[in-house]
Amino acid sequence: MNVLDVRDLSVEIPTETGHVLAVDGLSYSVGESEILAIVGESGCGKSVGVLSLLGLGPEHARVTGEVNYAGQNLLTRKPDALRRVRGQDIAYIFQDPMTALNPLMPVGKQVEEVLAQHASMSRAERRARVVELFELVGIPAAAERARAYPHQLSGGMRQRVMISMAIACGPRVLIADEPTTALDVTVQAAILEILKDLRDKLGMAIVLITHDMGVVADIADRVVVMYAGRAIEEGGIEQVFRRPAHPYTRGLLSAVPVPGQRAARARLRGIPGTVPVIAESVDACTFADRCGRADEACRSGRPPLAEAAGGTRVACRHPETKESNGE
Amino acid sequence: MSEPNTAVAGGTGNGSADVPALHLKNLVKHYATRRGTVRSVDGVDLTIRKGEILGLVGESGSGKSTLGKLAVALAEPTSGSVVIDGTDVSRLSGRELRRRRKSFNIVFQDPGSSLNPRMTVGEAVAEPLRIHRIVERRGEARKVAEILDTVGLRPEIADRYVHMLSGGQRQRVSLARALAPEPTLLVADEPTSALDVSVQASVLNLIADLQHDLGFACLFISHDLAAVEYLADRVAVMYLGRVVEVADAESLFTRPLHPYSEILLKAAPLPDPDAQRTRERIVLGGDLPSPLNPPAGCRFHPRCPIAVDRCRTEEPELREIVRPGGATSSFACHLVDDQGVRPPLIADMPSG
Amino acid sequence: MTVTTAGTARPARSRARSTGALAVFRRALRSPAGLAGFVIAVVVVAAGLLAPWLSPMAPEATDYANPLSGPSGLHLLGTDELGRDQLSRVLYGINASVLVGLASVVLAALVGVPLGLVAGYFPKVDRVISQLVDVMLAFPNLILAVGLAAILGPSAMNAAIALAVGAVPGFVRLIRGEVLRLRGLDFVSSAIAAGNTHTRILWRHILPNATSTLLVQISVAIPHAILGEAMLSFLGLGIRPPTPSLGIMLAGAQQYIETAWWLAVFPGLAIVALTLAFNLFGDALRDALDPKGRRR
Amino acid sequence: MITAVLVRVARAVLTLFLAVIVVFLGIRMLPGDIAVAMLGQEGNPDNLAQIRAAYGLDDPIWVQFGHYLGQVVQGNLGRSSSTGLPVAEVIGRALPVTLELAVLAMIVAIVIGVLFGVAAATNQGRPADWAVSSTALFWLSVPSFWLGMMGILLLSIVWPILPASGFIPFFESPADNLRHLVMPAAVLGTGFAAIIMRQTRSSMLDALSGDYIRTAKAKGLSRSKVVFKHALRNSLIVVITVVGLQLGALISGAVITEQVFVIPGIGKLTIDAIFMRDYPMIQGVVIVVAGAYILINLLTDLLYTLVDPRIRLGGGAAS
Repeated sequence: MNVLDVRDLSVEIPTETGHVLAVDGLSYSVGESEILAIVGESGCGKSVGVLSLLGLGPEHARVTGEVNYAGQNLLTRKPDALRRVRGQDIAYIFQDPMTALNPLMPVGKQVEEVLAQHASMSRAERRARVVELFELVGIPAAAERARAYPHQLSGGMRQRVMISMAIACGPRVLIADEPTTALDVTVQAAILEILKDLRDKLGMAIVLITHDMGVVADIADRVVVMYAGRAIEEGGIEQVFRRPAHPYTRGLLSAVPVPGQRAARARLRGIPGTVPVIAESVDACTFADRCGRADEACRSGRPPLAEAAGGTRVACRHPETKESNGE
Repeated sequence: MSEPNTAVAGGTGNGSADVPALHLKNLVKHYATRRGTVRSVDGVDLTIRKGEILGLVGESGSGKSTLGKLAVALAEPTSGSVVIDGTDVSRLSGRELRRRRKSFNIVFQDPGSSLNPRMTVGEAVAEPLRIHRIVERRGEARKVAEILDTVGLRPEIADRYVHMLSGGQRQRVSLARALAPEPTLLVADEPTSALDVSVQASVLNLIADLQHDLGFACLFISHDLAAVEYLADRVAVMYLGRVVEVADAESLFTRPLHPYSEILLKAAPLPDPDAQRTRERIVLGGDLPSPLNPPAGCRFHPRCPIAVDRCRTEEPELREIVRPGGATSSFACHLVDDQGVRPPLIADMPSG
Repeated sequence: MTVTTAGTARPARSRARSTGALAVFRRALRSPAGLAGFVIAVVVVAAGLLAPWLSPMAPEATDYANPLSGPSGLHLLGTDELGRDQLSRVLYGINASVLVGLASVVLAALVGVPLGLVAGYFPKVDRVISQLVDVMLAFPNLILAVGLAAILGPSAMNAAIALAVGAVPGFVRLIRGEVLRLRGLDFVSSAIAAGNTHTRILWRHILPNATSTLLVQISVAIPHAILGEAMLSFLGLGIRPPTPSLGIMLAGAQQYIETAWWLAVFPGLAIVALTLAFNLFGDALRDALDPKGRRR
Repeated sequence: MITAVLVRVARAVLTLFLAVIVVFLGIRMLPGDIAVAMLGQEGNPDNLAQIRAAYGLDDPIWVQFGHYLGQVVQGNLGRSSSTGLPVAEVIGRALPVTLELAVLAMIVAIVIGVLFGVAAATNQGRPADWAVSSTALFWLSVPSFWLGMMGILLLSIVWPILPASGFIPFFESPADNLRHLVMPAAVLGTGFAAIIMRQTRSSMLDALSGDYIRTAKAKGLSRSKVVFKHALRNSLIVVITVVGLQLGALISGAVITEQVFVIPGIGKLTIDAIFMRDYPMIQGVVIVVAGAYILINLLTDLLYTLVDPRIRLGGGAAS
């Protein structure tokens, strides 16, 4: 059963140099205990997309579409109602745990704040709960750490604090926006383990935003690949990694050197050109200018998401059909 | 400190093929801060042979970037020496150092800040040519166009300012500028980590091609193990200011000797779900200790799953062994024997 | 390990704005407030500079028939106790204010910028310069100017010098901070690695990148200096009578405030127009340099 | 932490010491003979010699300085050359007047400045922001002495509800004291309110765009909690620094405000001393003002350390 169902989400951001269509008709859904990864390069709209779900996107942004949660469209709800959803039903963790925590408030207090907002608990109960939460996410000496300020903790500990804050009220959906990008690999591994562990224990759905295919392979059940504001491929990770159908997905995968394949010394294949900035929804494939197989059809109509041979859904008129390893 | 015997002892000699491109001898860099002394680089011996790419990996706070700056005399070592082509450049100053800078250079991580925003691409590339009087003014424009061509940029770009370029283009300009005086040593400090994945590949390819064509030696600093594996001939692993392992890339990536090397390798997620989910996992407990106050004994012991008492008290020296197949490896670990055998790491430690 | 991502919604394009002084200037002119400020400043400054041609009478000419007369067709802004034409005196006063203001800012920049450059670049010299700046800052700006003007004696030139001395620490601090910031950027390291000399790094790599910040500081310092000049003259420590000065006119107006309001109102409005115009434009410059207004 | 405070205090003392030197030398660099300046051109040679002997003007300059410094340390600032009264005593009488004016003005400035700054920042881009910001910019461009004159014109002459000038000590008549200080304090205070407002607005905007604000919103906190508990507290750190720096400027502002409203404070004392060529008095006033300013800056710095845990606690993980 889908916990969160996003339909045709578009986000338009006004800027000095005209507006930018950051997200263009994005649809996806995530089920209970499922980890959905949204992957893409910088500027593809993946972060803006999830922030806009609960009105946390850029100010003055125009958000259209439907965000269905618990039988209601969140985009049409009033700010007050939305606030009750935030932190309680749908919680976020962000990329940089240094800046995402208030530097002037002890971390324990910052976690207590969520509890004070959404749960009726006494102060003592809240404090006890914070220690419990800290222990759950693997923060040693929890009671003592709760009194620390963010700058006194390491990056990994700070991100654990963020996670404990997010799960404090037992949300049904956790949105993790590049949660490990600012961290070292060894710490990243630990944080990803914690997320998987929490998913298993608490059964929440996780929407994970990342640019790292390795992270996707590690933790996700399904993946949506975004390019220039659109979903261009979607599917279970087995399918997407084994038989990516969109040339861009393929490009992303072959652009990363694969560890252990050194002997082959296969040349990396980057994708020529750069990600375009989209001002308005165009009736064409936005990847056409960087794509080797683009033709007139690609430039004259927006390709719909359709079933591909490999079991993924792809927005491409000329999808790849071979297994990716066979190249 | 024992020296790898592959290095020419003492680093004397001049211009002969045996002189390493870069030889760091017991290099130390301490920074005084308000909170105390940061022991950023704390006794490093490292050699890069001519025409080889040495990958330097380590996490933030390991001192790898400081090492890169020391290697091109952008920072002055607290002690120890930086020998480039037989000359200790760390003690040179003024005119002589500036003259020598022709033969070593550096490219940085952030393409947004590594080029002067008030200079055009052409000026940026021409500057080192002028300083080292490589071409006459008349031939300058042609030379610049030529250099831009080698990094895959069109000559028209010479009139543009940096803010008009994409990240990938900027990094190409940085490479063009750094390689313009044809140095024998290039330090590349995380040159791809600020770039988008699809652009990273082309920059990695470019570095590989340029190195192949121009034959400079390269210290390639990165936290991206896959990139290092792709490019490097040999790899050094740094932890808290010390080099803990140096080996040829093949050996290091297939059979790392130091526990930290192995943990680092296994922590990097593979972009392949089957492999990633079935592989043995080791999650490190604890955090990187502060370089203000590194642990006694082996610096890795508080996080090492197989540490013994000796590790807590006695700091391991870098030892060198010859591995089956003839390759040599250096490592700083008490638990590895002379055959390169060490107890296996315990898998699946509880997280946290 | 910073990887640029779409974490913030700023599109790549806006991050790539040029911060060159000329580009910043042009952007500032594109905002309505900036344009208005610029136009008013140009008009008022021009009116001041063209005072000898624009003013209906000589500023010292006395019309004994009409002392302390209100605004009229003959004297648009009225006359003072000696029957001198206020409009002419205001125009000349603007002239003096602008000249003293500009002179003091130019002087302050000429001294402050090199000191700031050196202090930011050479940590050892910095200790000395920063301590000196601290001592100068120990005297509140205007007290310093008042004291200096008292020591030097009242004159337009001395007022400019006194105001300049007070403005020097601002320039030193600002440029020093900017140099420190720029020094931390990789392109300066890259310039060193290329084999540049210190002089060339300061001159070719650091200074050009500090020009827009300098421009903003100058635009802030000018209205400051104009207000400062008016105050010194008001206290009798600036421009010496009978040279017309807005400050002196206001000081004289105090005596007649109950009977001749125009003497107090018009010179004041002239000062306000002048400073407001520069402030408007300065704000627009600052916004153009840093849209979020993060810098002070 | 304690060493940091001590270093800061030592620096302040050094600065004050250097400031005293500067003032001392500055006065002696005056063109002409001080003794002549004191007595005026009519002084006969005997009197001049007397004065020189009395002020030790014939001694080498370092001896004079050593002597003067010794006196200053004991709180003796010499005697006024125009009235013969001890400088310290005269300043002691004028100081409370200026302090009262400054404190009242500062209260006006902080209340108006912070309030409107927050209002403008939280309404960024809306008409309220525009109105507040434009008013502040306009107010910055108005010379305070002219504002004072306009105040007198409107509130004492056209519509006489407040006295135009003068000062009544607080303990003589609190009500009269306030009536006399309302206008000067408002004139002085609103000028600084404009500065504080602009600073509050920009640091609030900065704080509001911080990642931790997004976190606070994502937690589901109410808007007022986000603004006051998270953004305001962080932006106040910057505001405190500005207020501290502005206190010095406030002293300057008081000089001219006192002149306009004829208030017998430090400012009026300074100007009068300058015109009377009363060098011991000028010297004394400038040293007291500089000392006060250095003290204020020191206190601001220490306050800053107290408010910001990043400075207070230091240590922790390197990041």
